[in-house]
Amino acid sequence: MARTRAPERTLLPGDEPLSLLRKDGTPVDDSPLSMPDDDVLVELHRRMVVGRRFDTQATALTKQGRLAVYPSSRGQEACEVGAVLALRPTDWLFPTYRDSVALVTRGVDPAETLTLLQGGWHLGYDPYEHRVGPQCTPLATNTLHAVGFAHAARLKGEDTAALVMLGDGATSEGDTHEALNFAGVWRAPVVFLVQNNGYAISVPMSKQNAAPSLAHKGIGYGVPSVLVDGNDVAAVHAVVREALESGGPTLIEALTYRIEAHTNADDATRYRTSDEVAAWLDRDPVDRLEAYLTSRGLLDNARRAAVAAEAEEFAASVRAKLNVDVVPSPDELFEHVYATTPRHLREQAAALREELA
Amino acid sequence: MARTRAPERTLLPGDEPLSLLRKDGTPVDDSPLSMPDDDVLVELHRRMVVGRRFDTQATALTKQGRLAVYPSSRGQEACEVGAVLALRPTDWLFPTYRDSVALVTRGVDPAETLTLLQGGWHLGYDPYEHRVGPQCTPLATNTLHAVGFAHAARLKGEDTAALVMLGDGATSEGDTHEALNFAGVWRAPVVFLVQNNGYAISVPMSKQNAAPSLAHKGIGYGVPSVLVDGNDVAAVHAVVREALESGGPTLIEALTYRIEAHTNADDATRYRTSDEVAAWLDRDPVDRLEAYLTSRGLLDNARRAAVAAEAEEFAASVRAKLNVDVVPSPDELFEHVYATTPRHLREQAAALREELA
Amino acid sequence: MTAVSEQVSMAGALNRALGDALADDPTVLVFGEDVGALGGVFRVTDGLAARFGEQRVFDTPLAESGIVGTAIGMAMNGLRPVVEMQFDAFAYPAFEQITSHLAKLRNRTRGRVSLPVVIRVPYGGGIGGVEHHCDSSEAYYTHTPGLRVVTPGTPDDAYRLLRDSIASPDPVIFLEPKRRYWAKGALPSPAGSGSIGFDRALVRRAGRDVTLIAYGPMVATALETAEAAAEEGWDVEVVDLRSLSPFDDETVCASVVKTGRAVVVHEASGFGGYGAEVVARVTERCFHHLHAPVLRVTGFDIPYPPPKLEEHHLPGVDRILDAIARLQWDDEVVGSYRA
Amino acid sequence: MTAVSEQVSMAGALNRALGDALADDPTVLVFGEDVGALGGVFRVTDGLAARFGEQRVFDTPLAESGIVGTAIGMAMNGLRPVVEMQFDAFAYPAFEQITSHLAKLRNRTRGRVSLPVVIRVPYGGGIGGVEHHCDSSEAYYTHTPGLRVVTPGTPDDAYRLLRDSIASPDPVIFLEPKRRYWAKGALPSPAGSGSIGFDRALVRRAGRDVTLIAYGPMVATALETAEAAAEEGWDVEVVDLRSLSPFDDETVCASVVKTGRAVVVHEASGFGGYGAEVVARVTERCFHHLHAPVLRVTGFDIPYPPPKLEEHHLPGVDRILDAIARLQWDDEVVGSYRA
Ligand SMILES: Cc1ncc(C[n+]2csc(CCOP(=O)(O)OP(=O)(O)O)c2C)c(N)n1
Ligand SMILES: Cc1ncc(C[n+]2csc(CCOP(=O)(O)OP(=O)(O)O)c2C)c(N)n1
Ligand SMILES: [Mg+2]
Ligand SMILES: [Mg+2]
Repeated sequence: MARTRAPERTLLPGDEPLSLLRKDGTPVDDSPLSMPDDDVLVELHRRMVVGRRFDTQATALTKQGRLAVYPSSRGQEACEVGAVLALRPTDWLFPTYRDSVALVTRGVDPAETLTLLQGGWHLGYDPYEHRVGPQCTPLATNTLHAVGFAHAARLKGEDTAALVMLGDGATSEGDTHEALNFAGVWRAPVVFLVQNNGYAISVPMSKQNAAPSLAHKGIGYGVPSVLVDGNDVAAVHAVVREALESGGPTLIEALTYRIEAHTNADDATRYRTSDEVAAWLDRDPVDRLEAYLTSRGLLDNARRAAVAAEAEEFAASVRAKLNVDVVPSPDELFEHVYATTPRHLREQAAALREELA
Repeated sequence: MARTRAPERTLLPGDEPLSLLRKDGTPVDDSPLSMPDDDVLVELHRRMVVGRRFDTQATALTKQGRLAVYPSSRGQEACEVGAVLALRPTDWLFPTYRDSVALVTRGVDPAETLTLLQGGWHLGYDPYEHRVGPQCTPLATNTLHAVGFAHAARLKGEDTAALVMLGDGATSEGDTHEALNFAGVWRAPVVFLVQNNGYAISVPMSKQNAAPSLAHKGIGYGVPSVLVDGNDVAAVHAVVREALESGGPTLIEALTYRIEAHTNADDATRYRTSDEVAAWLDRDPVDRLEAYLTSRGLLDNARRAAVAAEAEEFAASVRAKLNVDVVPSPDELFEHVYATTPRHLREQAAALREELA
Repeated sequence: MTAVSEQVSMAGALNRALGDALADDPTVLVFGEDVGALGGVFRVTDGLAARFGEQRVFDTPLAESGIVGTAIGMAMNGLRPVVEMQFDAFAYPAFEQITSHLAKLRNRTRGRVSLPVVIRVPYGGGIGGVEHHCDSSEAYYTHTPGLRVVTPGTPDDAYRLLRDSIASPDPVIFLEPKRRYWAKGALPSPAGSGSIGFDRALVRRAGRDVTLIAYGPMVATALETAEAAAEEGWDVEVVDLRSLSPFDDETVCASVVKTGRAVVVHEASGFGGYGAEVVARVTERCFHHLHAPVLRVTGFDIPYPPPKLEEHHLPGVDRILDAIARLQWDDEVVGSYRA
Repeated sequence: MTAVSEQVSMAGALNRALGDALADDPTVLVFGEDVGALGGVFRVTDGLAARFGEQRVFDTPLAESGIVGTAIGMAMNGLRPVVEMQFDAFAYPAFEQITSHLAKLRNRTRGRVSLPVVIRVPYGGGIGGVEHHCDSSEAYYTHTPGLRVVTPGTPDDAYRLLRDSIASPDPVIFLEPKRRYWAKGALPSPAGSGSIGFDRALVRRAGRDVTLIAYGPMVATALETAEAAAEEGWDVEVVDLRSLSPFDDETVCASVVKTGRAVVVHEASGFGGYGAEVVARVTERCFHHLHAPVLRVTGFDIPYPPPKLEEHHLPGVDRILDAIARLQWDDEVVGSYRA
């Protein structure tokens, strides 16, 4: 029986999450990770602040009925931003519904990012423009797309890695496991970033999985695995970058927390305490980086204000764009079901046009 | 975030498969397993010999057209017999298409065991009679049935464990992983016995999985895992018994080999060498136990002959039963689709009766 | 036990049915994603975990095949699981367990294994949901022998059908029209709870001229259409199928034979949809009584559209009236609608 | 390049089509369970791994959702995967990937993402296969907008349709009637390979009295029936649908308008089966030309039976003749067949 025996050492995560910055922003002494360059840290900060402002703006838009629904990633900015800024230009991102901040960080137009959640169409952006797959709602299904995409890149001789995002809950779906297995066997250049934010809607980790950590799944597929502090943007950036450059698959579990409810429609008080939320607010990823940057002299009040102003401006532009009511034409219903619209759909389109005339 | 942290030590298998008997039948010196009692060993031998004879008889029946198809478990008797004899009376077995020897070892009538493969009906035996689930063809789906069954037993306060059998290939299906995860979270009394016989039809392990071993999957679910020599019936019996009595889930990978082709319809020369087969014939599970029993004075020529005679007799009874051509009545087509046959099926039954009149 | 006059929403009626079933039968279990503390995303299981405990009403890991597969195992061991798929499209991961095992196991085992499992699926559109949250997947299930497929149109029927489903020895796909979750109605009196018959259709409104065949979310729409049609001089009979499989030929054909005209309505795409079966059956059985072909008013043959366009996709009163108008009232050549 | 007169089996024709597509287009990939060294359990991919190398023709881990899901990712990245599901029922684990992604992604992305994926599915019965190896699952796919569903009835069409499917920018469910794998026929000449049209039905036998609508495994049975019917004085026209979705209304209705009578035949269960759509469409469009209701001859509404009983389940010549006989030749009241 031929058996690829990868060395176990790299396949199991450590007992404690990797980190570079402590909760209070002081640097960890003997981290095996290397601290990103100063300019990267400064950029990570800027994007987290802008991302968070985008996120609160989107939540506000649900209240005004401009968005059908919005799943906030508040509290998860270190993952959303740290991972995306680790992508190389040729890499691809495969996000979920929760990763709107990742999308805008990647450069996707905020209005196009929100098209789905606004109810205008199922997807607003061109995946090929920014190398971002469609935001994926059926849980875990995007993991397989990422593996296929990355394997195809390898077959085509391209240096493209895929970064796929998923939640703690999504790791329970069969597709996640099939994807890890295919990635392991093919040694596909895919990074699985599990944002373990503590809950799958209302279901806590204790009812989701009994492993020592979700990163302990990797060894079962021969996929190297890392556990990282998901509120430490420097650490997330470092591990994702290393994984993307490794040329093979990696499973990363980032420990973080969803500060808001599952979506604006959810009532989180039904399943968790405000104390728990408060404890996590105390581990805020933006505060942490700010403390470090300030101590390093990389952030002062002027810069802070400038970034805040940029975030406000961004939010204003989002509001402006979303307040324009774009209703797609009913004709679009029948387009792109097939490459060429077949006769029965042309007939149905004609009937609808007549009805609306 | 609440997190059940099971101790890692028990969750990872050892580097080498556990065993009690070496290839040549000499006992392993410092095995952590305890050797089954002499009477159990003698019984394991008898059942393996009878099981193997049943298996060759079934293969022969395909040549005579008495069976539609037969997937042989020749070479895997240590798993089929060792695991089944470890079951306690209240335990349940959830077998696959390959586990006919396990079924007859459990006491299922051989003709009823072969009803499926003979083409007479989808299942010949009453699952409740011998506590044996239907032989399962859609790969890995039975793992979930076993978990649900075992969890229900727990809820009902019954001391029933479930033993589910699956192949190396089936571990790649999403259902296997969902089952391990549910079992881990529920601490359900289920034993997953993966008979790693080297191939999923033609696909070798190297294309199926890149983990150090399949037993390394367990830790990702908090499920204790064991790697065992699947041609060492004493060891298989010991680990399965221990797992069944543990009251929680266990993943066992038994390393063995499928001596015959996938089924009688398969041509194994297309994907493997005869040298490989020969090497495994040299590790025969029956020979191994015989050597040990002989050295211990538990097996002599008379006993050997008696067991062989019993096996012949059993084979003869199988032949006799299978040579009776039982064709089910066409009326049965419409029965048991629902608990009570609805009108449209009664009409269809009537139409067919008229047609055949 | 519920009084006949109390007004409850369909979600409330379903909650009541689950609670009563859990109370009446200790083998009933309720599980799925978020059905415990949260009470389900539509609150259908609200309060049940607190009332019956975590052993009987519980959250599972997030895995639909796992939910259905373990439900099958539990049913084999004598329990009656009622599981929830969070939304229609999220039942697809369980398709193999449903099709290859849940539907077939009784037949495969010659009746030795009974699987009294209920799979609750909030289905259909009309609530402004984003993609994958509005599928009408009934045709996948109704084409699978061994499954019962039912869907209520009113709160009282929701209660009745769910109780009947949980009591049924057969596996049931229980489709809940999510856009009707909040519509109110009376609950049946306990005595009347079994009176309709589990697999019988119901004439919701008697009429002479044309039969409107509807189910689930379209029952209310059909009744509205009947009122509108009355103004145009058509006396419309509305049949609520309730049980999509098995199909109640008797009730439906009696109506069509009487009226001589029929329209079947559903939200799902028309092509290969459930309505095709209704057309085919009714035509086979009532051909010589038909003055016009049985027409279908259905969703278009497209993926479910985004919220801003769903109003155009979903059959409404006008579109149904339009179909009625094309039923050859003066025996001219039939037009083909949305062909 | 193949000569027009060469006789090959359908499996051989499919093998040829795959080989030619792999040779013509470097973006074509073939993968699945056992398609490499073994050449597939039906030998349809025989020799391809050796000829094109392990990069282009390869075995995957045993996971159907994984196969389809990774194929989607590969297609997003510019490749044209042709994947095999080993048997019909073993495609069900991939149902979510097929339904929620493969079928919808073009529409969801407003045409920006094209998924030229072909899923080959050996389907149907008639080979004495045990349970789960004989399902006719076409109705699940044909009801899913965005998928093309095709099935060949002859070796030459197998070649042509598979080449067309691989060339198609749309995802295609390619249903291979496994009981016809070994039937021989001529391959099309290269020049004629595109001449039928990818989504056109084909009149396989002209006739005046009644239209027999068939596809896949039933095409041969329909032609046999037509010969037998001729002896009874009926001149039967046989239409081979080829493309189940989209449906070729034009060809089918032209035939039915001409004959005034029609029977649709398939192996799958009748209830909610594909035949219902055919009946409904044809009836909607040709009502006033019909002398009798369009009848269906299908498998019973039961799980696929064991080998020893499958002959009773599968539509055969006699049962089809019987249906033809019930087409109101002297305008008596229609009987309901297998209703
Ligand atoms: C296949 C599937 N099942 C169920 C759902 C409904 N659903 C949407 S989000 C969600 C919870 C996901 O939790 P997690 O993966 O932890 O991601 P998070 O929302 O926390 O980011 C559920 C159950 C879905 N989208 N897809
Ligand atoms: C879901 C599913 N996919 C595919 C198959 C077809 N199939 C039957 S056996 C087999 C190989 C199984 O290999 P393994 O799990 O190692 O078990 P073994 O046959 O070696 O005992 C395959 C692919 C199936 N039965 N079910
Ligand atoms: Mg989460
Ligand atoms: Mg194997």
